[in-house]
Amino acid sequence: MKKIFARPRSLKDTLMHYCPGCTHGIAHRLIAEVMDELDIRERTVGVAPVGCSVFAYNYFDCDFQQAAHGRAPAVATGIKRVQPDCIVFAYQGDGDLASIGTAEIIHAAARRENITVIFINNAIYGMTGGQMAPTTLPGQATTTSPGGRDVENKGYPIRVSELMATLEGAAYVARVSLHNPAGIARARRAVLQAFRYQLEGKGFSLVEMVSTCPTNWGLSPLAALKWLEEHMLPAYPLGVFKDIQGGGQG
Amino acid sequence: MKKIFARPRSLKDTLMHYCPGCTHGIAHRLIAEVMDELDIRERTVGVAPVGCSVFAYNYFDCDFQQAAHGRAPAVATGIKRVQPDCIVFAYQGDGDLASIGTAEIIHAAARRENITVIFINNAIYGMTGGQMAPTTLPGQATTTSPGGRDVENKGYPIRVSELMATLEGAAYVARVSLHNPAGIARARRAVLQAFRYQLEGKGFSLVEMVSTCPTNWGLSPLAALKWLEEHMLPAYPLGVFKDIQGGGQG
Amino acid sequence: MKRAEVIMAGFGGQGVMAMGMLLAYAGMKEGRHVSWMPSYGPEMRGGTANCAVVVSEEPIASPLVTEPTAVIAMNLPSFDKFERRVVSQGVVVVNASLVHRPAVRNDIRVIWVPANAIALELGSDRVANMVALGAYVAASGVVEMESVVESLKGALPPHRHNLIPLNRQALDRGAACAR
Amino acid sequence: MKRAEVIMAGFGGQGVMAMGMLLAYAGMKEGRHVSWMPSYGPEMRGGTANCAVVVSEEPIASPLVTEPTAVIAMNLPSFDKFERRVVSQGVVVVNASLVHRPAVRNDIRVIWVPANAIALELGSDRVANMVALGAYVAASGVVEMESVVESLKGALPPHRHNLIPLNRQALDRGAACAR
Amino acid sequence: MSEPILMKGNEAIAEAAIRAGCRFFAGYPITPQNELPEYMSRRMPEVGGVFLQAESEVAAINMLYGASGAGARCLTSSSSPGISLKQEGISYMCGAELPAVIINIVRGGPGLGNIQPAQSDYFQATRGGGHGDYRTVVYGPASLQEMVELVMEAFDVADRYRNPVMVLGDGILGQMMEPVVFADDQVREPQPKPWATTGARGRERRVLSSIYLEPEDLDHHNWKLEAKYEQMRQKEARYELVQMEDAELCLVAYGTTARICRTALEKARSAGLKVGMIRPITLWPFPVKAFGEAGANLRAYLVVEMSTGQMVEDVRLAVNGARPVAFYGKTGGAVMLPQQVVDALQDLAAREGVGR
Amino acid sequence: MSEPILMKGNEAIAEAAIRAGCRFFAGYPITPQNELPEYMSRRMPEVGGVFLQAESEVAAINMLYGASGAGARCLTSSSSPGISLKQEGISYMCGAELPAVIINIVRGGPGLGNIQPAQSDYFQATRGGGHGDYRTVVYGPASLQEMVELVMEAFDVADRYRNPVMVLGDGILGQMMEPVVFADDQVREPQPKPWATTGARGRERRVLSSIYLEPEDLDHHNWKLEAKYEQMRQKEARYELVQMEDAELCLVAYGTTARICRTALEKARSAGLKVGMIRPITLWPFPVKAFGEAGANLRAYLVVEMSTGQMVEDVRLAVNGARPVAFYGKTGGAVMLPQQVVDALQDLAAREGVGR
Amino acid sequence: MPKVEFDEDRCKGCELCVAVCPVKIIHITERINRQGYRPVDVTDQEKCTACTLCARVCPDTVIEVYK
Amino acid sequence: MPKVEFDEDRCKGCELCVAVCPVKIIHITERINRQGYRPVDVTDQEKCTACTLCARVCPDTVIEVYK
Ligand SMILES: Cc1ncc(C[n+]2csc(CCOP(=O)(O)OP(=O)(O)O)c2C)c(N)n1
Ligand SMILES: Cc1ncc(C[n+]2csc(CCOP(=O)(O)OP(=O)(O)O)c2C)c(N)n1
Ligand code: SF4
Ligand code: SF4
Ligand code: SF4
Ligand code: SF4
Ligand code: SF4
Ligand code: SF4
Ligand SMILES: [Mg+2]
Ligand SMILES: [Mg+2]
Repeated sequence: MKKIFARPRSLKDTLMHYCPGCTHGIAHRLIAEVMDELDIRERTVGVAPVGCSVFAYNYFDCDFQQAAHGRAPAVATGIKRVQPDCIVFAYQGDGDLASIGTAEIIHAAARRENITVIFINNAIYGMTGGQMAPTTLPGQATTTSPGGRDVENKGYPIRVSELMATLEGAAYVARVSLHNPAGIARARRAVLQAFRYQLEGKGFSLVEMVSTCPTNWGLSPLAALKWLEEHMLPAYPLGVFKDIQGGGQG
Repeated sequence: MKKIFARPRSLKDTLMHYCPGCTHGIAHRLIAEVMDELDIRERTVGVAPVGCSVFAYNYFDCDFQQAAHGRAPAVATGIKRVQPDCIVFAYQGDGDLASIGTAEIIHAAARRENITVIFINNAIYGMTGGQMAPTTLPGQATTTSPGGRDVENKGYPIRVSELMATLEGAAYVARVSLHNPAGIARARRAVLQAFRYQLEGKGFSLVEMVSTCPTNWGLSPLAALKWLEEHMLPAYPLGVFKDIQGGGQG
Repeated sequence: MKRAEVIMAGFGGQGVMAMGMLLAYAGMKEGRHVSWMPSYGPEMRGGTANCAVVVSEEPIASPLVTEPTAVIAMNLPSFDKFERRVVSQGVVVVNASLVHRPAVRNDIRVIWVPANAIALELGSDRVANMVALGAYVAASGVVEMESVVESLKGALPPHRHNLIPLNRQALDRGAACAR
Repeated sequence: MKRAEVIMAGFGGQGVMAMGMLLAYAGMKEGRHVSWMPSYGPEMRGGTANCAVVVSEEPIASPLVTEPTAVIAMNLPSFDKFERRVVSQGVVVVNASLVHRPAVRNDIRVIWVPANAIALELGSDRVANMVALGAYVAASGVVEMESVVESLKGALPPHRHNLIPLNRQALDRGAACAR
Repeated sequence: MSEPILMKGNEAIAEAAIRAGCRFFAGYPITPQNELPEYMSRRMPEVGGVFLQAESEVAAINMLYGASGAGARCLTSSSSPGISLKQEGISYMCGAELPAVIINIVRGGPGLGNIQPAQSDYFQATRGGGHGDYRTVVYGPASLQEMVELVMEAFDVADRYRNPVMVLGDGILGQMMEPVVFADDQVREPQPKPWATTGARGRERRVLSSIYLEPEDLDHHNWKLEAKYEQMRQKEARYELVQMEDAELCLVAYGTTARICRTALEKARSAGLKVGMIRPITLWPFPVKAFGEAGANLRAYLVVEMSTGQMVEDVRLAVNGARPVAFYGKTGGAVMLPQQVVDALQDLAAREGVGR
Repeated sequence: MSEPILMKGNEAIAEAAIRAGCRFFAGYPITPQNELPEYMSRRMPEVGGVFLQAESEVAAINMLYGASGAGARCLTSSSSPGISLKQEGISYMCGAELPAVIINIVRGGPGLGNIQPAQSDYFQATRGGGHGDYRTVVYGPASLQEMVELVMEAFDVADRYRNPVMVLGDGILGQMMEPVVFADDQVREPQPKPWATTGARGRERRVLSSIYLEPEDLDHHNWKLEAKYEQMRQKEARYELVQMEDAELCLVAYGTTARICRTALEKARSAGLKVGMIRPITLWPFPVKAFGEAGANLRAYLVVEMSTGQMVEDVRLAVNGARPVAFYGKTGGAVMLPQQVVDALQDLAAREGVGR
Repeated sequence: MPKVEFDEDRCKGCELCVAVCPVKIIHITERINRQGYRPVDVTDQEKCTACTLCARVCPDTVIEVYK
Repeated sequence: MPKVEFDEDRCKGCELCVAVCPVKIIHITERINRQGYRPVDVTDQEKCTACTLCARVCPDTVIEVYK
């Protein structure tokens, strides 16, 4: 009898603090699987954001730094420039990356920083209890858009992958989704590609993962996946938005 | 004998502190002309950045606030929300808008803030003596890229208009140039359009003006205009990048 | 009754915060000084939540409760954590539906209330907290049961006032356990 | 010569900063304490620029010069601004090519040097600053002219050393004016 | 008089602000103050005001700059790391003389720290964490009722001096519920602001700025500001004295800590120690005067803070060597127990030979 | 010994850093410190180091967080408004115990102020403008040579304590030229850093963080940090005494102001006043000891600052009421003249009856 | 023979695996685990096809699959 | 008759107007103005076509044009 699916070596045994059904856990596992596959655990340095994944450093079995809110790309830049042989990745939520950290992510990409960013788009601020995020959908109710996001007053969602793809320094930008096994498989391939590009020195890579926050969406984990599929995917089309080795929106 | 070209009413008499041949002065005059044309001087509030145009408030004959470096869009937001009947514009350089103020400009646009931003892209930090800007061209020498901007280490220029055009909240985004009378005439039309949109409540508008900094480019004013034409225009194509009333890249 | 300092604890979702607020409302209605203080933060995520309520004749210096006069433990971790903190001769209301170990201390009054079971009997798992609260109010006499029921009107939004009878039943069933 | 505190001023582009640095270099070469302090900021843009140089036998407390022992005024605004600041019996070198008003004070030594005219004669407008410096060095004796020439080697990049003879000529022509 | 309402501290602040005429709020989520912006997001539209969730704390404070400059009474709130990010903006507002109220629901630091109650941003608040010579009035309320009253007053004080005012709470004050009363006569109307940039219709244009290029001008501006700060020192310092008449030992504490000390004071008195308390209500200006009023019996001070010791410097400055000043503190959300304060008092009594 | 070189202060700092083994610089342009990053942009590539022009001061300090955590000796520099923006980051670095050297070439504030020399960021530097209980050693050099030496030392001190160190200059120190000597034996090599995140090759993984969710843990962490700060207080305080033996009046000044006071001291002595000076070299820890050594003749202190009075508080704390402490200041780049200091001394002498 | 193993104490009862199992053999239990959740379990182990879908959607790496 | 007027003290001698004038009548002078620059002037006023190009490129609003 052979074990055909096991916990990845790069993930620690620790119980994760995420809510039941939260896709952060899936994203973690995918990264760890890719670290295993590329055999880079011993040279990887992760950067944890401020957000529900602030404790990501407890779950990966590699070196880690915990960054200030939104500044993970700057911290990752510092690490990578000093340790160019390390594989450096930042893990960020949508509040962290697309709101307070807008300047840092754009400039890390523009600078062609040879790092990988995993971006968890769950359309909400999970950690702080469900406030509106830059990625919150029009009409979506949150604790700071109680009547639903009203675009006249609160503006439109930011499409991070589309935005990042306009930057010459970005080598690889893809949007994937974690709502079903097929999506998860594609997500894994994107993470693999992103880390490969870093290994090959190709420059900045970003994988946006359309994710759920059952707790703050006020939905069961399964209902959340359904909501993701029905509401998020139309607004956040999946695909590769930038690939310096050819390919593009797809 | 009729005066067919006069100093606009909305500009004050004060001598401007800009270097000889600096296009900041032209940009100022265009804005003032549009203020005259739309008869909005008495309801306009300008926001000055930190950069060579920090003293813009000395030159326009309307209310003004001087903002912290990069934060003019946030300041303008505060003004506009409190005084929705005022016409609010921010005037920003490329260091101010595209570097330290990246988050503020993107979110003002995403929020569909009904303000107008005039963006002076002179590919350098003028005020502080010629350091590299996010818009500095590959190979361009500055005091912090003495060997010329090396894209491997210092990254690629950010194309602000292209970036902003990805945002749904932006109503009008255009790039114009100040290097000759025809360009200046087109620039004036773009400024007029931008302010018109604000008057009509259409949302965020931005006019990027490709400009010169003879002093820090180390060129005579005339040579600077030529350099703009030969080097900046290929990298920063002119045109309307977003127009919610139809039209687009053009 | 001079001063009650109560800790209410359970899993997130068991309604311990609401239970505490209701007690504070009731105390306020009776003209007493009251305070309510939640535990807050990431531990709410899945883990246990608790709040501290003080009801007193005198102004309340600190809203923090370190030596509770009573504890309502809605689950085992809460019972484990707070049993030892309660003052001697204090009251501990334990949710017997989820806690199956006996008390360790014998200088306290333990009231076993099968809160979830009773709530299910009444038709809604969600009023388990009211059952426990009823038991505590009856055992301590810190406020009148009527004040609690009155407070429900203020605490529930008008379109939920139809739930008041159910909540009242739950309170009463709990009270019965305390006798 | 115990202590020289000199202000050099002119339009941006007239080379007043370089002139000051050269004097400081020369002083350092002679083993004296020296400091050089520029005015800086937006007023450099088009407006006047100035720097302050102190050459002293003793450690220099403050590099700021409020009561200059000498002033080199390369244009009218500088002369206007600094003539009144110089100490009694102090030296003022004035660029006669650009300043056409007489001095107001009569307790100072004014040396009129047609610096631009001389520089043009020598073939380059750019050495007007050296002409003025030559006059000051000769008039004050604060450092040896040879030290200034020596310093040119350090101050100019090697591929500009061919300009040293021209600069020396300029210094000498200036010195001649001071006699 | 109005009915008491049971409210969370964060919500009470928001409601107080609205009743004080605040019509512009910009903030960014951070625990433990999230209920404040959340409340604003519901209430502001009801009163025709503006609620903005800014992209960051930096943006929020600069939105306030604009909004205040445009004449609105405005509020921002955050907690420690977010307040650090506002420092440049606060310095700008002081420089440009723009009123605003800034709430800091202090949490454990430094860095990310945790979200538990703390008082370790005292230096930042009272000394100005930003650059340049500037000051803001800083209130340190100890109950929700006091918080409501001080927040309302803060808007008046801010407008009066054209200067930001800060209110320091902590996780306990922000999260707890307590009955509060909003007296109807507390409602304030903003006064006209003849300096606001509202469009130069039929008047001279107005400019708001903090730049003074000439040293003499900036020096003059700074001494003008300093004169304003001196006015605040004279007029705005507030404090409460508790059982100081016969006190031999004096507790000094503010905010939540003062509540704990009040319990400790009772306990210590029961144990025979003659303890009193000075409770600063304004942390800046520090109520120096309170220390001048110390009775002849007084032997020593014990400063109690949820920090490693910050206000203790102000106490030492106020006492100026006249009596010993001791310190007891806990940090990072580890709130001290009344008994621990009593123990510290007893240690101090022993050291100073009090009660012997 | 090496030859003296005539250098601009900003460039001298950069060169000193490189000689101290600094191999990572991130910064953002701001006057009056631009020559520092500009020099670094040329020099770093020569020594195989990293020069980064960050997108903002916020990004720069967070790049340092990463780079320091990855084991490099690193430097950032800015001037007042930019330093305000770094406050959150500095607090994080203290929390995560990451060494770095931070240069503040102070300019006139508050707000945009101007670009002239000032000392009005003293509170921010010494009290921590960021949130939480933290401290950084702060040097206040008075000459380029001293600046060079202190910058080099700063890297050692930062590594020794795993804590950021700040150096306060001002527009004058940054812009002026003075001969400096780089002694060859001053070259430092960074020590191994067994906590740096360099990839967990054949060892346990390492984590750098400032979050301590449990109050007890954060309390413990804070007291551990406080113990480190106490070590610094014990070991790192530095000062210079000038003619204090017979002094009746004592000037207290640092940096550029101390140079002006030195001239003033000579003038005052010529005028018959027995004046000495305490020149703090570390602003934090403040050299309290220097004040304990005051001779019996000493009557009063005059603190001179380019601010409306900040260090004066530390002097008052150090003197603790033993003698009067007076203040004289100019702000916003309006540098005081030696004669103005002499006048202030004479006023003080008259008030205190000195020399009568 | 295919087999799925659940590390029960890691499970949070989110039911993502329940929904995704093509042969519908995973169900939520009445037990309460260390974390306070009701973990899942399999009924008919033998029906398992070792498709690993359950393991791939599980956010908490509860499941290992053998074949 | 077309006419251009220069507010000489505003001029910074940048020569943008010189380059753009289709009839090449603008030239730099030897004078030094209040600001320290050498301002421009017109030689043959009568050749001016009042095309306003000079005024439109002038960054310092030195020029007014009459017709
Ligand atoms: C400077 C600063 N501002 C705000 C916060 C509070 N904060 C913590 S996490 C967070 C946002 C979390 O949202 P997101 O990045 O989307 O991550 P998620 O929790 O949804 O995964 C915020 C605002 C902080 N810690 N620091
Ligand atoms: C917080 C802060 N950082 C840096 C500066 C210094 N600074 C002043 S202007 C400027 C950039 C100017 O460049 P740009 O925005 O391109 O305007 P330009 O002068 O080229 O028109 C900088 C970095 C500052 N004043 N404040
Ligand atoms: S709050 Fe949302 S994002 Fe955070 S752990 Fe829970 S479900 Fe996941
Ligand atoms: S420095 Fe450049 S941008 Fe600034 S005024 Fe001069 S030419 Fe214009
Ligand atoms: S491996 Fe496939 S068949 Fe087996 S339990 Fe999991 S989902 Fe069901
Ligand atoms: S997906 Fe994992 S955590 Fe969720 S119920 Fe299944 S085994 Fe448990
Ligand atoms: S108006 Fe036209 S023709 Fe006349 S001077 Fe100007 S550019 Fe020349
Ligand atoms: S363009 Fe204007 S400033 Fe330039 S030379 Fe002509 S008139 Fe003078
Ligand atoms: Mg999120
Ligand atoms: Mg620029």
